[in-house]
Amino acid sequence: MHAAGAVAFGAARRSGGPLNAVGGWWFVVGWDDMDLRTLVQLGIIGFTFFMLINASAILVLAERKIMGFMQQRYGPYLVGPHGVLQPLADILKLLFKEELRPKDADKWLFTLAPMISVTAAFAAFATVPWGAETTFFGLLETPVKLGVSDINVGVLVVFAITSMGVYGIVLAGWSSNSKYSLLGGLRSSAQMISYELAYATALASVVMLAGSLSLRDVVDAQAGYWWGFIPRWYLFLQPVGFIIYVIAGVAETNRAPFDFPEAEQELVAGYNTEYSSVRFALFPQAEYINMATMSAVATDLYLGGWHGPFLPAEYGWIWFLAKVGLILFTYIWVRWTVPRYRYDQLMQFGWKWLFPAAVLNLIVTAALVLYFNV
Amino acid sequence: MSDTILFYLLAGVAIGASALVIGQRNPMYSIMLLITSFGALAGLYIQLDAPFVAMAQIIVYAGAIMVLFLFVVMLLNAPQEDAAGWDRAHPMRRTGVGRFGALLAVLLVVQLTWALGRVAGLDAPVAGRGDAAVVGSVRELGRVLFTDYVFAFEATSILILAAMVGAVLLARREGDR
Amino acid sequence: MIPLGHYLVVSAVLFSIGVAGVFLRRNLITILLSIEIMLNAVNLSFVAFGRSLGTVDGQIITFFVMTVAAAEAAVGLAIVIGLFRHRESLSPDAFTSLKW
Amino acid sequence: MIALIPLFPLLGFLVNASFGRRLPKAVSGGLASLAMIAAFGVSAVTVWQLAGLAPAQRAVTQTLYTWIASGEFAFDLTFRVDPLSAVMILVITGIGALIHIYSTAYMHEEPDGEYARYFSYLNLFAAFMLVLVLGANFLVLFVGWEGVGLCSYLLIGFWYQKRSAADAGKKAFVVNRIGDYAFILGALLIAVRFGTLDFQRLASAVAPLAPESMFGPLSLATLLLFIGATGKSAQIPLYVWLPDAMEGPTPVSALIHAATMVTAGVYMIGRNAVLFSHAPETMGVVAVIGAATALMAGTIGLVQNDIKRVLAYSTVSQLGYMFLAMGVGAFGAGIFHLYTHAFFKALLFLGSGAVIHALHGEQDIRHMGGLKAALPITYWTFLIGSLAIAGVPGLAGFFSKDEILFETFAHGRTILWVVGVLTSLLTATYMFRLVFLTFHGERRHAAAPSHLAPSDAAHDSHPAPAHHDHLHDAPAAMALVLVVLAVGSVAAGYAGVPRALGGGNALGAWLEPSFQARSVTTLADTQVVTPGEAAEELTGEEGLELSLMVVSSIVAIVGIGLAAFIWLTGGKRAEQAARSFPGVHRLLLNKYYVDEVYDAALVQPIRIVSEEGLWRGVDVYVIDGAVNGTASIVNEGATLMRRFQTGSVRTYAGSLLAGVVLILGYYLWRW
Repeated sequence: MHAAGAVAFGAARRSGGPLNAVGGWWFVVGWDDMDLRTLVQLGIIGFTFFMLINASAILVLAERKIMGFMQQRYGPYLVGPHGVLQPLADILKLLFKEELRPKDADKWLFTLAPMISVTAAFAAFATVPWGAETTFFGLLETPVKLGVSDINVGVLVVFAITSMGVYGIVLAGWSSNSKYSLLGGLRSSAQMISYELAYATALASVVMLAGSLSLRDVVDAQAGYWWGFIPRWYLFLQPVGFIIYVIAGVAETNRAPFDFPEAEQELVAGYNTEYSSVRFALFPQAEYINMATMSAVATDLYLGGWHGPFLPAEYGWIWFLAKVGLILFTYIWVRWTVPRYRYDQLMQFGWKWLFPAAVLNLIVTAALVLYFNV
Repeated sequence: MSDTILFYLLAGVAIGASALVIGQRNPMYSIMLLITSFGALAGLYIQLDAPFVAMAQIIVYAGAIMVLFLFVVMLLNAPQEDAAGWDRAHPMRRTGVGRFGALLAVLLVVQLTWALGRVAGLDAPVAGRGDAAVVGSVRELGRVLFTDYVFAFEATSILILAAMVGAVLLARREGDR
Repeated sequence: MIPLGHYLVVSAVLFSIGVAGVFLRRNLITILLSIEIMLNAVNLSFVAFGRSLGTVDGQIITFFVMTVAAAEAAVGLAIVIGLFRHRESLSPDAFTSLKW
Repeated sequence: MIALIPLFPLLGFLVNASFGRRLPKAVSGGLASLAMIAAFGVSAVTVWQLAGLAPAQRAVTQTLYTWIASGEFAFDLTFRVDPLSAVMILVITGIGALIHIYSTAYMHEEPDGEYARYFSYLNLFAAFMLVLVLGANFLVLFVGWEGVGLCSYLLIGFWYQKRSAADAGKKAFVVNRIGDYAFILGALLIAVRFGTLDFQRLASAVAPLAPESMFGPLSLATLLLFIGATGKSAQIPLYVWLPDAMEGPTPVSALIHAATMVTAGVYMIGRNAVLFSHAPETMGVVAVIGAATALMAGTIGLVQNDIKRVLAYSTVSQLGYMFLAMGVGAFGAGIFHLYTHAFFKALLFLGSGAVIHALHGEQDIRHMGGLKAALPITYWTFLIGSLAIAGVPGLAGFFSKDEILFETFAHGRTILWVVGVLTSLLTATYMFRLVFLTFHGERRHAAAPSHLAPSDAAHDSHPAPAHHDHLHDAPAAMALVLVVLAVGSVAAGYAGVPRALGGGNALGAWLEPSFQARSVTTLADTQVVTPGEAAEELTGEEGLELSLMVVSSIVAIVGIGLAAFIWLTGGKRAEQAARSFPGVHRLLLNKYYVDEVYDAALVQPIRIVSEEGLWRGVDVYVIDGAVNGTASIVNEGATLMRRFQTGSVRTYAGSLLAGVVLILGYYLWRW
């Protein structure tokens, strides 16, 4: 009943938000291990949630800073030292805005849409492990896994929930009953469906190599080194797969150069044209969380997760964060470097190049696994 | 215990959502409700130690097929049920076949439940036989799928291909080539 | 534990709901949705039976049903689009030219 | 590993069949030949590994997958290499490869598309033949069996624009069908009787039984199988297709006659040696039929004028020899002859092909002669082939043929032995008639291009080249093949030098395990006469063997001398011989009127019955009447039902559902 547990955890995570695991453990010393485990588990969940919430804020800042840097300017500078508190200011501003809703908009779906996308974004992280098993320096008898949950079809769960994210955007586009939004919604649905294929195929080849659908197993399959110095990351076995994954990831998160649902120059702001205030805020938050999830999954699948030199397993999560940060930086970098495609080009690329390449990669991987069982 | 509660919860959601799907005039809502019902079904699958099927359910049905429906609804942009004047005049109005069909459906469910009630051995716990770890394992699934059912698998792939070609051909406007 | 019969009853109810939907709704898209409901009801009973037999065959048949459902949805929706283009209506009663 | 052997030609076929017409000749032809050579390499390796094993367990089996499984009655798609099939695959791939190479030159005037088509068929042919000999049970064998039939049809009718070629193809196909029908029946009978179609299991199931004293089910099954064999390898009564098979390109004839196809029947009997040796009745029939065919074909061959037809009839009679050997239980000898025959018959056909090639499609030996000087390579190789087939001591044919005769005599079938000797006399004679008329004497052929030649001589005139102005010997590829085969037909015999000449009869010993049931350790308790035991018994009688050899060598020499006496001295004596026995000559010239008899006895009645009775009677009145009646009834009914059809889908669905509910309710009520 692992998976059912995942559902329960999914519920529990939303409740156990504010509880902070790192600060949380010393006043519970003396409890028997079971309750302690539960508490620690809840703590981990809460911490993950907390980090995800922060991720969006941090990423907004990072994005604006890096953009500024790349465009020979400072970026936000006024709020706080070097504008560090800028995201806070943004959030406050958005909170105080009035909530507008077009008269002909579909009441329910208009409200539902942002919730769906942000919920999906959070839930997608449910099965992404971000650290090795640890006993918190001997606090627990039996080690606990760092990560919300670990179920035997974790990869699929991530994929499934990500594919749910589409609805947020599509519904937003449809319900706000405006041409730009509708076009944005249509585009995003088409785009996401197209790129999910390549995405899933890339995932499949890694799964094939690891021989398990559980992300934790995949990560642990990448422990150790070849010839003592090359880490056994699937990046080196699956370079093509990695590239495909990253590209498809960019498309999945609707970021430049694939940001068609919200192509400012073409459709004012795409599916979220009609949105304002908190409802509006949820969309970018969902987008940034999705980025984080994408990067985390990429790290787990291709970059060996928390495995890395110099650090004991206890501190593996540092490696994890570092790798995720690297990928995120690449995302931002790409966004401010590469111009947007044309829509037909996007479809051409997705169907005629990316997907065939992914399938080919899959076949080759299958052959390798079959004959050389690498 | 928690299993039982979860089961009734999920079953209730599934049935209720499905009922609303057909009680709904706006296809957009119907689709969303159907997705909900699929989610509940996925939960039931997980309870039946079939996590892979559950995920496939969400990915394929909710993630792909329903998006397709959504896409079509948005494309045609004809949300409400339309009843053109001439088709009001049509002999086959909903009052006729519709109610009759609904009645039949009720009859059907009564019959089915009655039959199920009379079959012995249905009150045995569903997870009685077989090892959950085996039944739920993707490995086992793949093994069976690609050994015993490989022919059906290939046939299905051909079916999909045919469907794809057919869909493209049908949806293409006369004008464009 | 939940008995097998419960799942079957759920499946039966779902199926009938789908059937009723085919007759009550007058919108081709909703009718297709009802068909999907029926298919899912069948899937549920397949998986339940498979579990109670302790084999994975039920799940595998479910995959095939899903595939068929996907194909059916694709073709069906394509037809719906074609019909809608043909005459601006989605009501099944609008298309009675099978008569000839 | 084993599966690779037929796979290579199959790949060649696929490639050539799919994009052959876009490939240049060099590529498509080269590809096909390469595929065959690769197959030969693989089979050589396989055989080598096989030889490494102890004689007892020399059988490598590879099961690809279970084909049919119903209850405990399961057939696998299984390949098995044992000594017998080892010899066969070597012959098929080896000779086949040579013929492919030869064809690259021979068919060179064909347009690219045709060229590729030709080679694809050739490859497919080889592939099916390999499946046939590698198959470990009747089903797999039957796949190859039918496939070979198909390919022979395709290749004989290769120049389908030509009526005669197309007809010949059809004839081959139909005649084979008759045989195949009997074959299926036999196989089914065996399956029903023994519950298995696997040769080894079958053998071990049969071996304990006592040989059937009178005509029993085993005899019936074997007899049916033998009828199938007569169809495939052209024995009385189903040999008629083979001579017409000459319509195909010459290399094809070589392939059909030497390496593949016709040897299938012999192989099949050898494969079921245990089965057959338990059915003495059938064995008798086989032997008699074989001998009769040998003699008859020999006599016909004596008077034919088409160079390829003569060779065709010689093939028929040589096959007769093989069946004779099989019939007397000398399976090893039969296979041995098959193997040697493959060499020199391929050689002869390819040689004749070279002649025809040189003469721009001339096939009538009355228009040849004096080619010795013009085509030295062809001449000498052809001569070697003829010597070999005539059974001149020291060449391949000698050993195998003598072993057969010796076994026949040793098994006390004296009459058959006489027939055999007579046939070998005939063989020598007509072969050398061919040689003399073709290569010696003065040139009788007009240097005119082929389209002036008689119609039946226009066969190979498709590649009709205008640019050949003077006679030229075979081009390099062909010449090479001829020489190789010539060497082969000299050396091949030494694989089975009989004990009498101090040889160990290596081939016989090698093949021995294939002819007995494996699981059964000793066959002592049964009276089965396997060649192994035969050899044991007969080691004392080497004197007899030697004397028989002397006899047959003398016979061969006499035959050659006779031929020289009649035809080397300008055809006078031949003509007066023909004049002195006009009836006989006409009879032979018309091949005993067999085709006519068949036509009158079978084809015409069938045609009449089907036209007058079935078509004009049954079809028109009964069937058409029924059909029209049904149609009209349906029509009436439809006009009635029409009003029920509203065209509204949901009405239909509703009625359907109503039906479901009603039926369900009915059963619930009954239950």
